[in-house]
Amino acid sequence: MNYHWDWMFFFQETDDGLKYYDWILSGLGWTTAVSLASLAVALLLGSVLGVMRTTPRRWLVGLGDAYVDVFRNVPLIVQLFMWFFVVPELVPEKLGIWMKQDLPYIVTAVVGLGLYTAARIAEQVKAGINSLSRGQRNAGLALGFTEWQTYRYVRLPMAYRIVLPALTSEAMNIFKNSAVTYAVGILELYFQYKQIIEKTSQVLEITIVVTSCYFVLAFVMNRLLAFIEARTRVPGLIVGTKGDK
Amino acid sequence: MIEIQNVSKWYGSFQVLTDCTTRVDKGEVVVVCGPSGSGKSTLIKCVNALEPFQKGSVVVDGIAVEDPKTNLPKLRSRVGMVFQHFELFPHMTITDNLAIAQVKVLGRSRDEAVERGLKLLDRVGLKAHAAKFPGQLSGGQQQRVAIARALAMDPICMLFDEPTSALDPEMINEVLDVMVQLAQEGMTMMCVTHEMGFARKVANRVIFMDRGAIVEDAAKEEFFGQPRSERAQTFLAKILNH
Amino acid sequence: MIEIQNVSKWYGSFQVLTDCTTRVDKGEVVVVCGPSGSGKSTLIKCVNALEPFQKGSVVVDGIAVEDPKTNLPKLRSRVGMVFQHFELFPHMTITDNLAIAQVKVLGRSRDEAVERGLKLLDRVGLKAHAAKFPGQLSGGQQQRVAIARALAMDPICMLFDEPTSALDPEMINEVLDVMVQLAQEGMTMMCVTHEMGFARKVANRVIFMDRGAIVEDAAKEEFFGQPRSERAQTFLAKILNH
Amino acid sequence: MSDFDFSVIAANWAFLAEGLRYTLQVTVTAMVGGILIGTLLALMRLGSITPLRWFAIGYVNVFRSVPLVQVILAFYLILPLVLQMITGKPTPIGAANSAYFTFTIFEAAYYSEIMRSGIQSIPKGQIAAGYALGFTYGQTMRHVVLPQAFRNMLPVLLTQTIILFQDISLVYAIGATDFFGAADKITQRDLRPVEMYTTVAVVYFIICFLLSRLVKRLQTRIAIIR
Amino acid sequence: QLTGTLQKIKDSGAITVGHRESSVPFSYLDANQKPIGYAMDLCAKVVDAIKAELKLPSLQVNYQPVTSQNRIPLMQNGTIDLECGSTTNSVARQQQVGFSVAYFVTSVRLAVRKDSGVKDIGDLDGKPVVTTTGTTSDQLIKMNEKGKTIDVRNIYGKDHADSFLMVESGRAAAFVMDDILLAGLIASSKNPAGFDIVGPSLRDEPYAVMMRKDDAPFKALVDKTLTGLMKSGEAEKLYTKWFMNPIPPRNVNLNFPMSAAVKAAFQHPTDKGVE
Ligand SMILES: Nc1ncnc2c1ncn2[C@@H]1O[C@H](COP(=O)(O)OP(=O)(O)OP(=O)(O)O)[C@@H](O)[C@H]1O
Ligand SMILES: Nc1ncnc2c1ncn2[C@@H]1O[C@H](COP(=O)(O)OP(=O)(O)OP(=O)(O)O)[C@@H](O)[C@H]1O
Ligand SMILES: [Mg+2]
Ligand SMILES: [Mg+2]
Repeated sequence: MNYHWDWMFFFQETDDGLKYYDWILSGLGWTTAVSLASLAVALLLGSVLGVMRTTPRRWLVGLGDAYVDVFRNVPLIVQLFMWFFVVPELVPEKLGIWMKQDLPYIVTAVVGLGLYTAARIAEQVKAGINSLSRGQRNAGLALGFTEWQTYRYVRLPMAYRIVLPALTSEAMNIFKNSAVTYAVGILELYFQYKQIIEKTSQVLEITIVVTSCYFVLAFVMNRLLAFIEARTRVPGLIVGTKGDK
Repeated sequence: MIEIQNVSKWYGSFQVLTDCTTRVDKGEVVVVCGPSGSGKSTLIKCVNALEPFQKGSVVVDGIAVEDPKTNLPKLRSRVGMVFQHFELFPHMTITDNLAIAQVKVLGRSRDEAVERGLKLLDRVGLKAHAAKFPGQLSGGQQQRVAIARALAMDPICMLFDEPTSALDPEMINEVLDVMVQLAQEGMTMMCVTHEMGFARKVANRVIFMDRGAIVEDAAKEEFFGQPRSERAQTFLAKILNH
Repeated sequence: MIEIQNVSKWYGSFQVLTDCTTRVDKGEVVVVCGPSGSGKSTLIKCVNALEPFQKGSVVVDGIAVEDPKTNLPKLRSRVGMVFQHFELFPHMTITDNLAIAQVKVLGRSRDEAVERGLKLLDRVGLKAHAAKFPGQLSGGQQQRVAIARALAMDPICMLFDEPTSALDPEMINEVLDVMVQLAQEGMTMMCVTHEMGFARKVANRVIFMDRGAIVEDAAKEEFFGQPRSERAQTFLAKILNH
Repeated sequence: MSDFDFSVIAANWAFLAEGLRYTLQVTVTAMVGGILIGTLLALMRLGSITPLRWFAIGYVNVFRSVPLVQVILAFYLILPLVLQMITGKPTPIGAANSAYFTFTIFEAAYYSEIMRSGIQSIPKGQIAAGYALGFTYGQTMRHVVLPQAFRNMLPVLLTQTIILFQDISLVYAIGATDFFGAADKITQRDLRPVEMYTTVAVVYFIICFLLSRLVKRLQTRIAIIR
Repeated sequence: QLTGTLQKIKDSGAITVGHRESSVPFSYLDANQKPIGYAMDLCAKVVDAIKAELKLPSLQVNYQPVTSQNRIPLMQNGTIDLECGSTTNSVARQQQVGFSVAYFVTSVRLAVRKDSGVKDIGDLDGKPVVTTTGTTSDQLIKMNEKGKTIDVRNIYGKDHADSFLMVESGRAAAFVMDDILLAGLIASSKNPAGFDIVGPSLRDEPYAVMMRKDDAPFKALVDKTLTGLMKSGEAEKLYTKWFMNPIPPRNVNLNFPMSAAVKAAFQHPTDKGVE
């Protein structure tokens, strides 16, 4: 293969006065910001939905199920496109114009990625709660807890511990999935990747570097959650698998 | 104290309880036995409305549990319950297991709740384990903690659902001893159990259930002397003869 | 038939078996009892090398199981084993549960294997259930199938690891009856169990274990008459007195 | 944008159908191949041979940490080079073929994690029972553990397959024409993005929704057998 | 003695032509998913010349779709031998691959909605301007931002259709891109009369056939063929066919008369790349 290797181009100056490695760093920053913000949205909403789907209320369960069905069954990129291009046309005109002109793009990206991931987290939270014996809820109720208190003090703390390994993969996934938000104009790592390829054509070097960046992000997330897992481990209790190692 | 009147319950078209009627008076100890799947657990859970039922009524201390206006959490907090699988909260220390409901439900201060919890823990002989987690205790110890947890709420009566059937044979007695003591102190108790030794020792009455119905409801002496129904006879023969 | 000599076993630095020595002769029935965690299951699993051990030797029918040259699958196929939780294969019908090892291990034809399996199923009183899956049977029925499955391999001896302790009280006897019959027909048996009624009826010897060591190894009469060690005395008192 | 113009869908339905066929083909291939390789990896990871275990751990962790779209691109570029080294002459394999390979290899990492937890969820007693009957390790896995692990995990495997089905859309990165790629290409040429994406969303939803209902049905059936 | 690509083609008896799938009218798929376009027609002539040169009348021609991201690696690893699309010949790219003489020259300009009131770069101050990620045009915004003192907000579309939609839906005031691509987008839109291409040329970019680097005999053959077509007037006929007439699949007419830059490129063929 007659490929022209050039690792030094990362230190070349670009038109905007920055160096290429600055582009990568800035992309890395946006990727992290979008991912963490989406993760927060997804955890919050996913937990609420997950809890809803385990309550005895039929309509809450139905609502939660419908949400998961819709948001899990359409590819992320299509969902983002819907939020960006289709939704502003469907809402009242004033709101639509505001969404198009004043709403920062990162909000759309975070909402899109967050809502998409929330469906998956809702599945896991539900599975975690359901994997607890029914007796745990009964024990809480028998002590006089309200339904909500059984969630707050008894079921959720255990459910989170149980699904932490699954949440770890989801948190790693969100970094990878954030690559799709370039489609709605976020200048994150994958955007910079494409941009640098276009400008320099040093495809292999940049692919290696960007891949490593994603790898490191996912790895850091993995270690962070492994740390949380270790910190929240209950003495004497063996729960599920011991996470990834 | 507990009045169960004509209670019937269905899962879909499957009837689990058929027209059950009985009562437990203040200070009485009633043992419920019967084959697996006969509805014992379901019946006892109807008492504190952990299971809803479609027909009949259950009155606890003058309050009808099936009444939609009843404050169920409050009612339940006054009825202690002990489960087959202990159901301690695995992520809390023993102390927290004992204290949390006192604080969150009865509104006691944490100090007060811990003090009361530790007193009861001492009573079941486990004071030394207060800082441990449930997973670090044996089954028998966990079940004694579960009893202490229920007692910490100062219940007016106690429900037991096969409290010893998940235990190693050696540990059964340490739990039964606590229950016997409780009975002797005059606690109102309704116990699902197959421990006929326990029934012989402290029960006032024995209820025998089969296929969702109360087949026998007799004084202890009567039941062990000569059960009326054939089904109860064979059942007794089976569980006593080995 | 089974000779266990100075067997010791460690999990890391934790010693689970300490210098265990005993033997089971042809036609003998030996009951193993002792508190939870004392190493009963571990010891019995050493007999067919389901658990490796670091010191000592176990000889079954003249073959040393710890010898690396021993063909373990072959040896195991000649030793029947019954587990606490039945361990039927839930994805196969009862017939397949009975036949598969005969076909895959002993190389019997499927017809032959099914025929032999059904004969034994009949013997444990479950012929009518041949086409069902394990999940459709009660615990007692499953355990009887498990015994039939082991017998179908024409074992030279049988190992039981608490075969009745996961069963509802009502079902214990239906399993014990099968075991008693087996013992009376002269099968060599080593049983971990707390069913002292069974031990009284058919055991030749009783072994009592505590903390990984064999504390008592005595003829039945001797054991029930007056166990030597204090630990065995308190244990017996605990499990008999309720 | 009230004036939706769906004629573009009608005019190009054959192209879209062709893309959908390709998507389904890659999905099925990667599912079957991925589960096979994934099961092998899971066995390696749970086995006692240290080098194989490390290989499996590395394999799974690497592929699970990297965005799929990059893996697709990298494999597409590197695979011909590897083949060239083996065969000694340039061996272009094409985007469409490369996707079969890439997805199988990539999804194997995910399926292997599922199979691993499936295998681990089988009670130890089942394995002991297999050995006690005289089964060898291979026979115990083959007749006792894997059939149960597979059954228990079938819903999860299918759920992963639904994700796989959606992820095939990422082959646009190498220009292969799957369902999404076909839609994208028509959009670029004929410029009806809103109509096109709405249609795509509906089609994906219908297919995935039906699949997930199938998963639910299976789940209840498996619960009954257990 | 043959070398390089010619040798490879002779040995394998086949040539692989890389093409785009939606670069109207250079290289795109028709209703039957066959690659067609102005660049494809030119390349067909090049292939004919190769057949003649190698005396291989039955040379097998394979078509391979490429994207703006993968076209260069695919050229380098031997998947494709010739790329006929809308690839800008730039100095940076010449590090990796070779280019023929230019067969088209595009100018980077602005597409705007007629009702937006934007007539020139100066009107863009403080407004959002869209360009497509991964294409060369966005460099120009940056350069112009620096040069002129106008301050635009850069936004990015995933691809040309997305970017155009941003203008169409009012998210962006203008779309900065190669004028010919803008013309194609406008012609295909629901309301072609609603858009304009405005402003001066921000830069001229030559489109050329891409091939492997440092392969002089092959490049000579390609250049000779293309130059011949330009000199003979055949290239102009092809231009008229694709740029001034209705084209498949929807019979849209781009109506894009030959610019001075293209005329110059035909008169004095050159393979010089832009900076
Ligand atoms: N959620 C449910 N849906 C349908 N049937 C149920 C449900 N819960 C219990 N049942 C059925 O109701 C019957 C009574 O159950 P219950 O648990 O009260 O029996 P039990 O007497 O306590 O038995 P055990 O001794 O096994 O605890 C059983 O046949 C059981 O299968
Ligand atoms: N895999 C293991 N790793 C570490 N310790 C173990 C392991 N398996 C068993 N043990 C320990 O070995 C000891 C003996 O266990 P074993 O299962 O033989 O006891 P047992 O007498 O059969 O008890 P039980 O009546 O509860 O079945 C126990 O203390 C147990 O905790
Ligand atoms: Mg019960
Ligand atoms: Mg044991």
